Amino acid sequence: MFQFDTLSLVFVALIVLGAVPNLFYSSGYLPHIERKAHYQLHYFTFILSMLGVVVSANALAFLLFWELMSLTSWQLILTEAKEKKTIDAAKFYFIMTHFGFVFLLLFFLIVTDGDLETGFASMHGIAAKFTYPTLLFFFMLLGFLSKAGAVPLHVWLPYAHPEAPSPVSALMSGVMLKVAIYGMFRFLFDVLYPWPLEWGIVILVIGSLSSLIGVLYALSEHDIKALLANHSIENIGIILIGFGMGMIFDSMHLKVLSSFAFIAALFHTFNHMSFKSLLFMGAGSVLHQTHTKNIEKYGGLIKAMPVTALTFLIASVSISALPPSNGFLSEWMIFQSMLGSSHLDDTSLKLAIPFAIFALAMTGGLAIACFVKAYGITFLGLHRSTNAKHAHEVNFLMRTGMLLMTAVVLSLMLFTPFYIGWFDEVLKGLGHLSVYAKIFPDTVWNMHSVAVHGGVVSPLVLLGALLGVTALLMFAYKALKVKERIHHTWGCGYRTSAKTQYTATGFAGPIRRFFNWLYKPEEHLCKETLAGHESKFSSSHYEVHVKPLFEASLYDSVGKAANVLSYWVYRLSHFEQTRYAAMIFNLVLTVLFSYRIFAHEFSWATFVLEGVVMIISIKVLIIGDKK
Amino acid sequence: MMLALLIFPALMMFAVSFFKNKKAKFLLPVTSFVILLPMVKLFMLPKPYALWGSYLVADRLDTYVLLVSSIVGIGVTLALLTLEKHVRVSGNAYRRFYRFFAVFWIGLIVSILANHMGVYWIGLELATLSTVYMIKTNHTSAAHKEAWNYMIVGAIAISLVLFGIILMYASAKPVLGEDAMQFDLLLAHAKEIPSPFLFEMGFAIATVGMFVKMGFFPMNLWLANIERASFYPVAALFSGILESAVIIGFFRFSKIAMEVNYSHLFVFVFVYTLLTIFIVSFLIFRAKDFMRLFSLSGVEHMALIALFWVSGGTFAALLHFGAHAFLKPALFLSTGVLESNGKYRIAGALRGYVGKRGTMFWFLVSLFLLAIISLPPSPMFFSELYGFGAMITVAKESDHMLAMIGAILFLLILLSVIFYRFVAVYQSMKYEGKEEEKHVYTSEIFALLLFALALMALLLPQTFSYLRGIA
Amino acid sequence: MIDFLIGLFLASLIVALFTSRLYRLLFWYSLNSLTLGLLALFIGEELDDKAMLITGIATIVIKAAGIPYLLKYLSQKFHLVRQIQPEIKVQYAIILIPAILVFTFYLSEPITHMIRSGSNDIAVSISSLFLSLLLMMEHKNVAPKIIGFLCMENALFLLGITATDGMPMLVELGIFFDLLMAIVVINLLLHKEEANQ
Amino acid sequence: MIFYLFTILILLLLAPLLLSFIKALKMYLLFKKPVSVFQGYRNFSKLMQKETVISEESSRITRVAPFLVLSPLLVTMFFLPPVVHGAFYVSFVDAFTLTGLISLSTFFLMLLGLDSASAFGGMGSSREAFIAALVEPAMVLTVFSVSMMAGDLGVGQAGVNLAMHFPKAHMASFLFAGISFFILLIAENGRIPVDNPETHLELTMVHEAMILDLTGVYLAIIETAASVKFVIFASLFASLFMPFGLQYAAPAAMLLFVLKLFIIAAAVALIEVNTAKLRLFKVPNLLGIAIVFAFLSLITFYVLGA
Repeated sequence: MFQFDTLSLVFVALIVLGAVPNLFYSSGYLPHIERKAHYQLHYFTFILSMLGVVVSANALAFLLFWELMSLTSWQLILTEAKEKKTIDAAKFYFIMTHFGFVFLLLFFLIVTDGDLETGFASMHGIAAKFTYPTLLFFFMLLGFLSKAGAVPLHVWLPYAHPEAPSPVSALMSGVMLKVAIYGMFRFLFDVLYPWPLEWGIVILVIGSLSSLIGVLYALSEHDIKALLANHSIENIGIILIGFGMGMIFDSMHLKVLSSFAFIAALFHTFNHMSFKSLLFMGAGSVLHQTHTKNIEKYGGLIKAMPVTALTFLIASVSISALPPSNGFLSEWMIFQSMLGSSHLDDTSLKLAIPFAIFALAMTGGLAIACFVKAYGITFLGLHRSTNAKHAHEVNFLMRTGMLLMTAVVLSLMLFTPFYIGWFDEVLKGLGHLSVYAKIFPDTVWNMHSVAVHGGVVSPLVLLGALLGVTALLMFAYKALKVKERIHHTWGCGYRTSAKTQYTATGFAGPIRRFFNWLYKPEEHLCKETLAGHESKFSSSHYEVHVKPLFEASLYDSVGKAANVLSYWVYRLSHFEQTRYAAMIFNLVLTVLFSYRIFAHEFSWATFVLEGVVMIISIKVLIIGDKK
Repeated sequence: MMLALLIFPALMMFAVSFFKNKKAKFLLPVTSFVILLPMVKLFMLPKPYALWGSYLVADRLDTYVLLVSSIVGIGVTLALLTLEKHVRVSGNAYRRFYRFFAVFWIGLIVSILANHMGVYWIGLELATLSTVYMIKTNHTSAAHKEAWNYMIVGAIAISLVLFGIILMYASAKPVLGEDAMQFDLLLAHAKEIPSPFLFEMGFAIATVGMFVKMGFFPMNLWLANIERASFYPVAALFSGILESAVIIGFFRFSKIAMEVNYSHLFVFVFVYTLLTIFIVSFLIFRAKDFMRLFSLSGVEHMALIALFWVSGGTFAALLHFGAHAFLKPALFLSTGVLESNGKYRIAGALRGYVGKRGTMFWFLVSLFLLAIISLPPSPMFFSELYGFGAMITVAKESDHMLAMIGAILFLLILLSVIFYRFVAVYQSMKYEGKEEEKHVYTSEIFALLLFALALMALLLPQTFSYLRGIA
Repeated sequence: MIDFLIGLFLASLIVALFTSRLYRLLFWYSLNSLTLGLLALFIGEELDDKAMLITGIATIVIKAAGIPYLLKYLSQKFHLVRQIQPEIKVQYAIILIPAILVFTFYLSEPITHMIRSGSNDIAVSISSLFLSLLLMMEHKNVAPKIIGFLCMENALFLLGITATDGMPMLVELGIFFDLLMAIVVINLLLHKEEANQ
Repeated sequence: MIFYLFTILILLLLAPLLLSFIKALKMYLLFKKPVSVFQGYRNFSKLMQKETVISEESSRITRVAPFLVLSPLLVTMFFLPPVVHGAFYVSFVDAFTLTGLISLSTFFLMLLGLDSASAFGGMGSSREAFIAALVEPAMVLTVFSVSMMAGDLGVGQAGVNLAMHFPKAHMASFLFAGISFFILLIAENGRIPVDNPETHLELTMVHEAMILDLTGVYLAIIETAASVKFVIFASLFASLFMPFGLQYAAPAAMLLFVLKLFIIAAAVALIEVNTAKLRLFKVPNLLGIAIVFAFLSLITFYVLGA
């Protein structure tokens, strides 16, 4: 029923690390929830079910907990179902996760020969005997990626996560997505092991796309939680890039590099858990103070809520992969493994991988831009609304939650070797080479890439150096005893007010304009001009909305198709009201005919004859002639 | 002896239903509560247990079905106590209802316990005809029209079933002579049937009859219309009991057909059910009121049960059957309550139930709603897992594996269309619309509780082992 | 002789398809049942099977005489519509009926080798099943539908008698019982109809 | 070790000089009276004496950010390739780390811009973010391909390797990488045609806009940071793309290196004189060219065989 090997334990640790600070936070958040019993019941069931998924040892248990996880998270989204938006988001989320479940179910049924109590260990043999392993791979992929929110199954994320109460969105985005990653580790290694090269490439491509698309839509968001949700898509993409590299190396028999890449993926999984939870908590506190998710209504909150601001800053640095943060380290590892691609002896692949590198680098750059926006507009400058003006620091429990999560982030930064060693254990458990000795050959100070002539980074030294130099400079500044004067912002002499500062929309403006072909934004500009002047106007309002491309193209059309289909089915099925006898008549005719033809002896002539006869009799008896 | 014991409560009910005085009104429910006891007694007895020669033989399968049906019957009776609080019903009609309920019950017992095709058919016919009148207890022209409709269609279906039975009989007669109508003997000698084709023809016709009666393609909506037109307990009886009588017949026939030629049977049923579920899922996608929604989903589940059964997932089929037999009546009864305050409006239908009873009510109803789309820990979750498992095993053995897996995927997609619709309905019931004071009666709560308990009982390991034993 | 009766049975059914008057329809139905009964008697005394004889007599008494009379009585009592125009055009019907016959014979071709009394009986009974369905579907009013249903019953009996040399007694009696039950229910339904009006 | 520290010191001292040298050269070419080459130092000392005005709209960030802008760059100085043979150098730090450090300083610079609630700051940060986002991939790809040619991912080591045995086989890709890196040098340091450091016209403001509200010491720090950044890029270019002269004796090598820096500065100046400032939305085209060249160099490298 349950198993506790290293992989499971590592993910248990991940869930615990994610959940414990969240417990504090959510208990601090609880007073602001109306349906407390409902909330808490589902909240704890949710955490337990996630634990259940990662420790379950047979398909039945796995599916049970998996579905329980979806169910509870769905109910949690509905905790504060006030407006239509929330309800639709919840519905969308649930159908998407069920869609994934369908494929998972098929996958499991096939690899267990229909007997779901069989453990994961014995699945490998059955899967090996199956004729179409790629089919299995795609079933599994669809199943897990629809939960992890990778392109093109990512559309639900920016809707569902923001609508949940903040602790829950922290859990969902930080932890639940990782459970899907666990699933990929578990079943790709235990069940589908020898991977063809194509699989790795597929995952790599999906990863690159997700990372780019995620960050691009994050940039165009005004809803802070949706912004963070989009960043989850991006980070899942980064994890998948590492994962894909690992698979590619493995199928090219570069075992060392593959272990390295997988470790990088795992490391980034942990990092994303930590800083994304922290960011959602911060966003939650801000939301909780200002009662709006619209980033344009914030501003200057750093003065009111210093703790939130500090933790949010740390998380932002980390998620933007800036040295010496943990986010930087994991992305560094992923980069190094990609640079290791120069060892591949497959030129076309070699030429392809730089594009992935490009995608990752681009993502990094855009992520920085996006978090400058998120942090700057939210916490810096002047308050843009009265709510923001009257905001103050959140209560003790919530603060504790955030600080604990910050501690997790920092620990990931400071004790990298320890964590790496752990992940190394995991890979050993999964039958891969152990590369810890190669990553930290002599001391724990320097972190080596395992590629030949690979780069080296020494996180702690970097950290020390940065802190030292900064401290030195500040000390010097203090020593100078500079005269200081407080005065209004000059701003070329214009009067600075909340109105004159840059908005988030404006900040993302250049980038949005550059990617116009992708966004296809709909812009609303209304302007009260004075006496028909073009330039002089009393008031003007500009806002821009971006509808994700995939949703506009893929999902809407599916919905339309379903509608049309159901309409026709509906019309057809109403013949029975008047013509039931005729219908049964034709039905019996068809059945007998088919039995006669297929069950007794088959000949095309009779088959065609049947067709003709059936058509005639349906026309005559059911449809009848036009009135 | 045992048979008399089984029939007795029904006969008593029949007799009591002629008393004109007030007492009858309380006597009738009491008598109908009694029906459970002999069932339990029967359940305890060693199997197989011959009740009446080789005509009525109780084995594990049909005692299980009978037990389930009787529990449903009790639930329905509980709900009937407060029928007149919700709808206008004269005492006379009330008694008549019970009278025909008694007849119905007798027919049901006969058909379920039958070990003989002919006897099975007689029982079925009896049950069908009696339900025709139950529909009529509602004095509306719609009900009247539907009753006629049901009379005719039901008659056709039933006749088809008999026709098939006779053909099968004819096919087996050269081997077994007069006993060719006994299920167990047929099953034993299925391989020796001289003309499999004749048998299959008979099976096909009989199956079409039964499927039409269960509302499969092409007759998807007639049950819905009937249940809409009649009182909600009738709907509950239909979905909970009558269909179980039909499906058990299908179980028995298909068991024999498996022996005769498995691949033909499987292809036939698979195509038929797939077609049905395709139509039904998109009808559900558009369904606008509870009755239609639930009866359509009933059709869907019946199709699934048939599919599981023919693909060898006996356990899955029976579990699913039990779960459905408890869930669907429960939903129909609650529909009665929901519609009695605030008509067919879905939005906000579950809101405004305050107080202990109210809370319990909406909680139970949402449980049922989520259980019917097989979310854990509903029994349907497990039954569907096992059922699809069985289908996959069949698929892997068949020589068109890819096509089969594709078909199963398609089936799952259709099911998720239904899933989507139900989620939407549930959400709009619970979270949309406006809040207004509504009330619900204790007896209904008890009925729902009974069903909930029965569902939990299905999840017990003992039940699982018992059902596994039936296969 | 038997073949002649079977032919008559089929013929009466086919003629019934074209009638546009209720009483005529009833008459054809009773003729149909009569032939069925006679068929039962003949086969019965051929295989001297008591059960079969009883069936035959019962058929003649109940179906050929009783039910038509009862229906006629009911139709007079409740003023049912006597003018029943077939919905399906005659031209179509002319094509359909032979098509059905051909099809059923084609259908029963593979089983010629097995049962003693030959597959034609099965073919005929299946076709009569289809014909009675046709009868049901070509009329809108209730009464002809009921008769169609009764014809279907007859087709069953024909199958039972010819193809299988009689079903177990119990079953046949049960079927009769259900038939009567059906009539009772129909009666009740008609009653209600009056009550509503 | 001595040389190591000495080099860093030299570079630090050279930093303002280079910038003002560019300015002077430009003015000379435009037939204006050139400013003194030492203008940079003068500005610095002047700013150090002035009192600091701190905007009351701004927050703690303004007091911390300047230091955080400068310090990553100072740290970067320690990772540059050596200029003298046999001198100590940090061999292993790779391109991604360097880019990261530079981005870190940019990150805080942008926050600084947003902190003083002025419209200009926001505008500057927004534009800077835009440009930085496009620079990052080109940067990574370029340095990646160079270190491929050098056969080591560590920048320092790469510089040495290139100097020791120049990859003649890969002349083409080397050239492409050089071009793209030079474009990056211009873009990152906000020179024409990407940005114009002299004027305060709204159209041209990227870097200047962000620091519009800084005065005194803070401004001095930021200016220093800018010059240091330029020096870093210049010396990287010098030791990666002009890899010769390392084998000479210490003073000669050092002089040669400084000469290289001035040549680069002159090149920048010439470009500034001869091109007009690009519109903001034309800048991506330029960076696009850089990215394309980076790709080209990598691909040619692979195709010609590593």
